[in-house]
Amino acid sequence: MPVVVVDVVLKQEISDPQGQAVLGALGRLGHSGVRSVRQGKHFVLDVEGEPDEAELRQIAETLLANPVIEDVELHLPTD
Amino acid sequence: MPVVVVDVVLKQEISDPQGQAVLGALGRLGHSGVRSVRQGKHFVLDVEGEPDEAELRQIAETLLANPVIEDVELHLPTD
Amino acid sequence: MDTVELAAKSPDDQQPWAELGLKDDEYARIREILGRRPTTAELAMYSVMWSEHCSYKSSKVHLRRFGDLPKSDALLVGMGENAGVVDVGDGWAVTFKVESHNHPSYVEPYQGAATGVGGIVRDILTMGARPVAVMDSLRFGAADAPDTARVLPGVVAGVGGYGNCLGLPNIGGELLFDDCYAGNPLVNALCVGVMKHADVRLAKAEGAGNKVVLFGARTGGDGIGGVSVLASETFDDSADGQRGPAKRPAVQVGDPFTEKLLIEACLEIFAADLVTGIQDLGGAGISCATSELAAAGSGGMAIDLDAVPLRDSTLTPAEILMSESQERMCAIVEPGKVEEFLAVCARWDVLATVIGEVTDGDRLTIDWHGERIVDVPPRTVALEGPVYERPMSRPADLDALQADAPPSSSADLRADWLAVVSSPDGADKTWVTEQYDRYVRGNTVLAQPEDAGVLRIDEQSNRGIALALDGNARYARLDPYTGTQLNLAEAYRNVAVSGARPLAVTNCLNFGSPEEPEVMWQFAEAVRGLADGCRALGLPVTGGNVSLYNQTGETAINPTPVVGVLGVHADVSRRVPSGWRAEGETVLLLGGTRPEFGGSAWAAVVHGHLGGLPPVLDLAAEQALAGLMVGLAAQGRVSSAHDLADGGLAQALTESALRYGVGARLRVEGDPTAALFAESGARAVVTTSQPDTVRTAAQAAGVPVTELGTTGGDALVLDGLLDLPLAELREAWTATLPALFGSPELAVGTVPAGAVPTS
Amino acid sequence: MRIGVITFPGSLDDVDAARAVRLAGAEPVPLWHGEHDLKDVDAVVLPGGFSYGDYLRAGAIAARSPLVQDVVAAARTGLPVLGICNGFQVLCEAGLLPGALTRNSHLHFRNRDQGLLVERADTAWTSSYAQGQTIVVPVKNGEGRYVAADADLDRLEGEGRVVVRYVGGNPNGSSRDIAGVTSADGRVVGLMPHPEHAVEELTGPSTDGLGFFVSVLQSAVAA
Ligand SMILES: Nc1ncnc2c1ncn2[C@@H]1O[C@H](COP(=O)(O)OP(=O)(O)O)[C@@H](O)[C@H]1O
Ligand SMILES: [Mg+2]
Repeated sequence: MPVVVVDVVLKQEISDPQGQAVLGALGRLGHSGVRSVRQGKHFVLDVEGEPDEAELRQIAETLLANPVIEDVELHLPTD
Repeated sequence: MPVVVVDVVLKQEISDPQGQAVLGALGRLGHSGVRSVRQGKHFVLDVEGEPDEAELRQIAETLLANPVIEDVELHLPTD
Repeated sequence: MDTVELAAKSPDDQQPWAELGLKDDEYARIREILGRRPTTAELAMYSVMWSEHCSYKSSKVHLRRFGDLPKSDALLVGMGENAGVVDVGDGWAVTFKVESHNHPSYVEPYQGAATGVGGIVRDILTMGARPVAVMDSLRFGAADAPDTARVLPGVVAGVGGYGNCLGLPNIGGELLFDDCYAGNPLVNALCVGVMKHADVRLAKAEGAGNKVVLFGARTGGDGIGGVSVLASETFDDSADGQRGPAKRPAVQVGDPFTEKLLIEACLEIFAADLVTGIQDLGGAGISCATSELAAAGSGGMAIDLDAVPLRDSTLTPAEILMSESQERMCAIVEPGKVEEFLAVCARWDVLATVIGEVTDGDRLTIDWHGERIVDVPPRTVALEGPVYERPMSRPADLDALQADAPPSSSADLRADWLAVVSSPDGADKTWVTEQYDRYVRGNTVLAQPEDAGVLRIDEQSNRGIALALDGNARYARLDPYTGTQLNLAEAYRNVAVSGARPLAVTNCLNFGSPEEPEVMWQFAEAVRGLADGCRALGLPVTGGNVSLYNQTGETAINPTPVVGVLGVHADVSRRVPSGWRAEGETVLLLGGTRPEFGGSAWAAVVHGHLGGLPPVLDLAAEQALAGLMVGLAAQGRVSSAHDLADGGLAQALTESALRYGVGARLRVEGDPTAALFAESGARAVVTTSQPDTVRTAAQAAGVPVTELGTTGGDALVLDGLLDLPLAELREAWTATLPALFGSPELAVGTVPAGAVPTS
Repeated sequence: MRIGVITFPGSLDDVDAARAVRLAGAEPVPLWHGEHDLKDVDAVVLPGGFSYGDYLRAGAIAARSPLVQDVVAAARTGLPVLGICNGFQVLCEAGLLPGALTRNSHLHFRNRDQGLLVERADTAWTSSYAQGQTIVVPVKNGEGRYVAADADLDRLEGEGRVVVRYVGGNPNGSSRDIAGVTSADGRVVGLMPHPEHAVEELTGPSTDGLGFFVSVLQSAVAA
């Protein structure tokens, strides 16, 4: 079954305390090479038949993400 | 700066209530083509210099995920 | 596929009974019961149901002491059901129980703790009650140990995440630290539920032809073997020297949202009288629910395993039987009511499926793809498991430990005071408790940091209940018999100082390996102590839980008997809080103080010392104090009351003063170290504007009274001894836990994917 | 007066909201998320809780339920609507109120008794307070941090649409200490703190929360 991945991250201008906490933890553990971290959500959708890009984009942009604060990346299966 | 992406998802055999809830909502909204949804975490790391795969994998598997229930996918920059 | 037919024909097939945790004689007994070798599915069932966790094989002979206690009029349903039920008056009944989820919380702190809460809530729901509150009693290794920073934030987030999402206020608990819990944190969760007398339900399958309905979440691969592996076996050191779970990491994942729907659906089902029996699915899943329901009834049961809705279609029948997927229940429903039952479930979006029926035989049979894979007498699975009289011996080091009396004099009272109240055990617990919703449902009258949680159960009459959980393991280490009674006494006192009349007891006994004779002795002594204490106080034990194998290698945890006491308030508006609000009130100490430092917080914090004997137990004095407190509360004679326990008077005064920022000018008599830090029982500090009335009542009750001074000002002043500005005291008391655990960095990874600790 | 209280799967404080409505002197009317039936109520409360487990995002799934569509339509013609905590999240997700609520900055669920400054005492839900009054009500959330783009925040402030602001400490890192906002017409109000938990001396830190429910009664009488 085709697998569609949707990644959702907070917009740049919205502060991301989860990402900052990860960054802080990395620093404390001595991983100083990491300069910034953003934390978002990752959805893996199994779709039936040929994925309908328009429909999936609508799902991603209106349901899986809140456009007021989040950006979305849609990854359709590449074959 | 190189960007490394880490996706953390629950192992297949572990139940994913979030994914179930999203699937239910999609069904109610008439998107019946989606057969299953798994929801995970998505981390975007900016690293300085050449990413050290071993170090990043260790970070992913010990800090960002609990390998008892979660799987990790590490995406190094491909250039 | 292994079937009954096949098993009869191939008696000599090798079976992995040892790997499943069965001993050779246990396996032999199964063969004897069945008159043949068990099928794979039967072997799975027996192995989980005969595990320590489900069968209580090491503890049963001792727990009988609780059953031998005199009958209590308050007890509507006693031990042996999912939870005991107590009559609290006006036709109201209350059910409560505490249960452990220790090992899973070490492996996956968030989900371990979350599913611990979910499990005990289902036990309460099963009795026909609406769950109305939770409590949690937690133990971790040293507060500054790195692994504690890994485990504690996840456990707290898990307790909160699940309970908050269910809409159950968290009204109290405990948080204590000790090196002995480094590889064995304890997560004990309590749930309390309320119903009318007529609504009590039992876990019993009656009436041939009645349907067996499985409802709630789908069955998946989580927690398979959890009962026999996670909950009962100790963790071995693996080859690389890393400690970790020795067997398959069978962790369950909780879905509190589904459980919330399950609760609402069940309550509608109860209200419409749609079930004749009901059982939750916890440890051992379908194996446990079907065999227990059938064993408690008079007939048999036939199950079609193909009907079980699965999340994972690759599960084998044995795995389906053992799965510990959460948020599932099993009900016995008359055929004519099935349709309505399913309709209620549908309205709440709860999946419900008929999986079998009650039969008039005396066998539990289970079919898979048209073949019989289980055919057993259910009692042999659920009730007639092995029972061991394990060898016991008094710990070899106990005499030396008891002879090693602690120091008894403080070199610097002020420094010691600050050290005790700022130690992780003594410090303000707000950082933890504010992660719990204490307001939801609008009936919380008192919650943390009060001595007892108090709930209103009837909005018209103001009838209510009080609950406290206590488990001092230092006392129990020094003397498990007396220490357990001291824990009972403390929980009893906590309930009484709130103004409630103590009514019933639950307990969770957390110990090391029962295969160690010294641990077994500690366990037996603890049970004997609790039984004797309950007899003396006239309280029934309504139920509880045993958690064994809490040990790392050879080293067991300190014996940790956590005791819960339930009390009743005729009118919760008369409840007595622990904080001082008003200036100019008289501060009285009720009860007598002896120079007792064995197992005290002061000895541990200031001297790193554990030794000597715990405080003397005086249950008559406890009863006198409790009677006095209940009377004073009912008549509105005291404006605050706080029980004295760990940390003695210093700790109690600190908490009462800082609650609302009201100080006091006080003086103590006698040896100041004993006055401030001794942990003699049967004591409480009260404030009142009617000191003469209180004094007279205390004299009548035979309770010693000492006037300590008067509330007011912004410092705690002990004449001639010390002067502690409240600001300084507050800083010392509140800074500890946030400094240890408050950094957002420690929250990273505490909440796994799929869980939401939010809203 | 009849005030509807919506129950979603996972609503928790619906019993509390109904009690508060009753104590304020109105009749609470239970409303079910899945039905297109507002039962002719005079106002609606969306209570706290974890609708649909708050999976995906707090309030996101509930905002797409049949009844919320009706609430949105009715609000556009002036029906007073109050969203408390999860209800506030639902109203933001449904587009009735601006902004969004995200994970608390300290990453923990936090329950405490919270000071609030009433900045607007002329909405349907706050008219019984005095402007500038400080009240104490419980706050309890894990995703209560109010966020919006800076320009949007400036605009909201400029239009005076901040109804209540945290005082004496910000419990969740909310932008500009915002605890609650209103629609332009003052009929729809959302806030993270829980006024329904501060309606009785016995069970709340104060009775300051009752004013929200009394206000809507008064505004209905006046209307
Ligand atoms: N320490 C104890 N004191 C009293 N009763 C106990 C104790 N431990 C277990 N029990 C009782 O034994 C029965 C079986 O316990 P358990 O298997 O934990 O129940 P469940 O599976 O419903 O949680 C219950 O009635 C429980 O209350
Ligand atoms: Mg049970």
